[in-house]
Amino acid sequence: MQKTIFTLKTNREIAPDTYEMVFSGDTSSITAPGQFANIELPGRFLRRPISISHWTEGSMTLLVKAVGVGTEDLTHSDEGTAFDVLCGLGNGFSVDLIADNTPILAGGGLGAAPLYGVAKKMRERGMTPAVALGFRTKEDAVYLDEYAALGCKVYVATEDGTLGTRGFVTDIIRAHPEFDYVLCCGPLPMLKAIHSLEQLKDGQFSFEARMGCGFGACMGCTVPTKNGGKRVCKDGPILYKEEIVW
Amino acid sequence: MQKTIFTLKTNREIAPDTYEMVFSGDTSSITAPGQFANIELPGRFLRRPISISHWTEGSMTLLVKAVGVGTEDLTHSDEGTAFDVLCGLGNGFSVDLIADNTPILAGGGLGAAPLYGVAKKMRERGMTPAVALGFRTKEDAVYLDEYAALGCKVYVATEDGTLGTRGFVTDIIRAHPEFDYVLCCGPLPMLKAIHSLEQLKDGQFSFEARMGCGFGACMGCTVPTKNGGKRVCKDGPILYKEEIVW
Amino acid sequence: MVNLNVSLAGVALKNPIIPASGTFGYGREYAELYDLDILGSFSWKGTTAAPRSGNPQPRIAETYAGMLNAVGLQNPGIDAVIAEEVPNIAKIFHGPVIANIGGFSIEEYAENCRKLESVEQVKILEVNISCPNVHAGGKNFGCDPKAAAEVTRAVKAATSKPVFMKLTPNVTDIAEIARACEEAGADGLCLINTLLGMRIDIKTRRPVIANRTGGVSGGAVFPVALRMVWDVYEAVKIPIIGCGGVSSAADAVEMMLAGAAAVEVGAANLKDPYACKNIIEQMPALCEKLGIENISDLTGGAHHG
Amino acid sequence: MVNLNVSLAGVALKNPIIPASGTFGYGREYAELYDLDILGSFSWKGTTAAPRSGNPQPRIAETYAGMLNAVGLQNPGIDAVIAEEVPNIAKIFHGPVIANIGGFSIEEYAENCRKLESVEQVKILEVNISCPNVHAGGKNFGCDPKAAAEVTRAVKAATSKPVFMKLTPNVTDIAEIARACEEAGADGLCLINTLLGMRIDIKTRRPVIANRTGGVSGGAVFPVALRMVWDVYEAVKIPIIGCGGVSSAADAVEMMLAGAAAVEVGAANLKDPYACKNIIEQMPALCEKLGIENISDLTGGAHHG
Repeated sequence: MQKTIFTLKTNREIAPDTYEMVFSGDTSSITAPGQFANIELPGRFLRRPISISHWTEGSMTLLVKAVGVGTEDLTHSDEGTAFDVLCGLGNGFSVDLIADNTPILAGGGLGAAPLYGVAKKMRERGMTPAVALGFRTKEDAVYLDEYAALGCKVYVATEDGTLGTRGFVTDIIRAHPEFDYVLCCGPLPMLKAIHSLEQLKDGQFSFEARMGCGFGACMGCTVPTKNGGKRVCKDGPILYKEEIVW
Repeated sequence: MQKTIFTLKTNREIAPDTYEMVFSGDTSSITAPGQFANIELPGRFLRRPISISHWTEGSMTLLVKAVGVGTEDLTHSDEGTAFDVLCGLGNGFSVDLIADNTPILAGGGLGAAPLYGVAKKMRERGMTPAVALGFRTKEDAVYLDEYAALGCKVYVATEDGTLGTRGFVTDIIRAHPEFDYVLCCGPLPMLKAIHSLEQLKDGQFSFEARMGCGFGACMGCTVPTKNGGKRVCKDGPILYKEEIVW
Repeated sequence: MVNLNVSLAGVALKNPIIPASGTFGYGREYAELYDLDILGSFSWKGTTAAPRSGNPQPRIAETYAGMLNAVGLQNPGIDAVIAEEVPNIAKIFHGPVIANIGGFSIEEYAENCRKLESVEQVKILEVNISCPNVHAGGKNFGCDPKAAAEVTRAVKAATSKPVFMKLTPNVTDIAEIARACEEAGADGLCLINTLLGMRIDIKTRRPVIANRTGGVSGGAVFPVALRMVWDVYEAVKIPIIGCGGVSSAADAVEMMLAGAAAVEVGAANLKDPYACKNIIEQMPALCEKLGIENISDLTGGAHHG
Repeated sequence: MVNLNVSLAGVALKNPIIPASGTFGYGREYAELYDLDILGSFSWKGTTAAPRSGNPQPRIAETYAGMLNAVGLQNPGIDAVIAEEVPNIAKIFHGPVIANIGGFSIEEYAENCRKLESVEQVKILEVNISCPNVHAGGKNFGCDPKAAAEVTRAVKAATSKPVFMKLTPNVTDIAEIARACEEAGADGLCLINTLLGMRIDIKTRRPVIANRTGGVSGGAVFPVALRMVWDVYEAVKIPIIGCGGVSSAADAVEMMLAGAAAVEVGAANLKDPYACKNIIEQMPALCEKLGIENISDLTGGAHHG
């Protein structure tokens, strides 16, 4: 973890109320995809934890949806605005652990963001990521072109069938029994549904929680697991299939 | 009173920790010199009441000394910053009332600011204002050139004698028995000392107080007078010699 | 089309937004800024039997997300208010007025309310029991269930108007005080009054406020007020006016969901004189977004379900 | 050269800044960020006899200038703390440690303290009495002077270490509780614990926090904490650790002027993990500006003169 200043370079609305925000700053604290940044906002007491989509040495890209007062402030910020950020928080996804498996990256809504960082890491290792992305409807879809440009095999599902197959990412995974490992991020019901798929030997699940600090001090985000209480911010946000309790 | 947005045009340090801040905005609510603006600052609950020095149709000039967290924020603001301002507050000085007298404008420290607005009004009416300005020391002196350029007769006193006569504005006034009326603004001890001068038939005294609202609603700034409690923000900030109780 | 009407002990309000006592004077200053008839009601400045000049200066200090005040119940006295303010209120506001009443003895409370009996515009009496009882060593009426009940009974005997007791939050168990007032006949409750607080000037090393302590108000107290409104809603059947740190339409909705039938807006008026106007104007859109047809349905909504 | 040394019931601290219990765990997370030996002390996470998994999610909500938390005393239990955390603390912090102790019965408080008797680094026991008494219908020990005194006596009988009772602010008269603890033999007091509050989600119409209520901390509570420290300083002779919303060196000085011998910094650590480090680094310059040679001279400075 590092406390540092990030400056908003570009802010682009890529779907309704959904913004791709690119920040410049020191990203040396980021060690794995799926980690998050905890961003201080003027006039708000709590920082806002946002999953990191991808990063370079000097820049960090976040996908942010305006769902509350904090994320509204953030997404409506002007380019050039400086933010106090706790960066490189959480354990992140492990690409090493998928080596001997046939993995699929499964994202729901903005769950597509951190998985893009995973896909990039996999490509660097010569793997061809298979990606299942689920959205409510076509206009909510994000990063399809980015995944394609990366050379991923992309499957899309929408609840209303306006894009790809009608249904959920679980339908896609079920349709491809060869996938025996998952790295996923999305709403709790989706994670739960994926967790129940018998074809999956193991997998990495990214969780969300209301956080007090974001670095493991306050126990505000602790969730029960088979290995005892775990802090989503510090022991997570990635939990492993066998330890998760619902 | 009017609630409006003012934008900081220029911000110039004219003495240690003392800034001349020029704002652009709608000044139509300002009806008299000695009125004040109540400025909202990001992250501070209470607005900061600042005496208006002078104004034109589209711009307002304030002299602000950084004495607390709020005034520090304000004086360190960048040009171009927009502020939510309650403008044209308070009764202000009355130039009409000095007609039949031989008045002197007496300012201590930043008390020089609102009196400059008075001097401008007097010049517009063809009068030649006599101005007594007191400062702790030479480097604290402000607006001497501005008063001179306006064609005022300026007397200066400093406590340490580094500029003008050594002493206080009261010494200047005593040295000129012809002055029988005062318009003054400055620290409480100075106002009190001036109030006790027997040569003064009458006068207008500008008061300060910690304010809750600035527009007469909360009674936070009420002070006792011979005519009952008066709200410095609404019935003042100008009180008249005969009504003042110390 | 959202219906903003609410009712307080039989008194109909066109909307639940009420400027809180002590932040709105007797309406004069705000009437210069906007048409007060948009308000559900307004609660006038705490009024006592005798005129009071209030506390020495300074009376105000800033806090994080709030302010301290120790005005000391400055007011012209009930007779002057009836003679000079009431006729003016008739000109600037035509809805139901809430008369906030202070007192330093049970007799004073009763007498002040008796004098308002014939004042038509006053539809609700809001009895501030966060005052020291001069006959009980200055012990605060609002901190003792027995004293709170005594004031309630005395006031109810002196008036035919609905009586709302305004409770102090500076107690161990506000629900106990609330129950005591209800059992003594109160028609409703208003909470919370300010939290007791202070600030010290680190340069002079003296309390900032001449009275040393003052009342904390503003957003800082909102979660405490919300919790107390919830607890009191669970404890009594009479209507509650929720008060404490409400600064937005969303805050007002949250306060109603906790159990408030109407909402008083206090310190927010001092920071922005148009606060109540803005909240009232933003309320219909917020209600539509939340799927609310009748705002009165919100009251206590977080308790059921 | 400013002397920052203070003393708490005979325990020497190199400076008065102490991370508050519940915001600093057992030091591990912060030890990764800075050298903990700059701290005057630190108060470890509230520890109970049995391990506790704490409350369900969510446990956190935001408020104006503060936050709500309902962690529910999650901790590994006193035996695990002594076995696993104490040896690690020995590696990361070499000053006096304050052990914050929770309990649900008088016996549990005493037993927890007894187990710490032989733990060298623990120089002060901070007894959190804002816990429900399972033998008294869950009534909070800290809300009743008799119960507070009973806990104090039991703990004092079980340990030779200085005992500081941590008081809840959710009472009518905190000075009364403080006096009861002093008379029962407390060596010092720590106040305030969090203010009881809540938030409601206006979309789901349910309390944001699963536990419904939580404790409010952060700048919002600072003026309330300051007032209570003042009142308690007037009521007792034993030293006070001031706690509640302190976010800057100036806040810490203000808290000491109100009567605090040392100052705990809580929620500020969660917003900025370097908060205590920054306050400690800024303190000498602030003291020089204020003409303070020995910071301990500040304690109660606003009461005299």
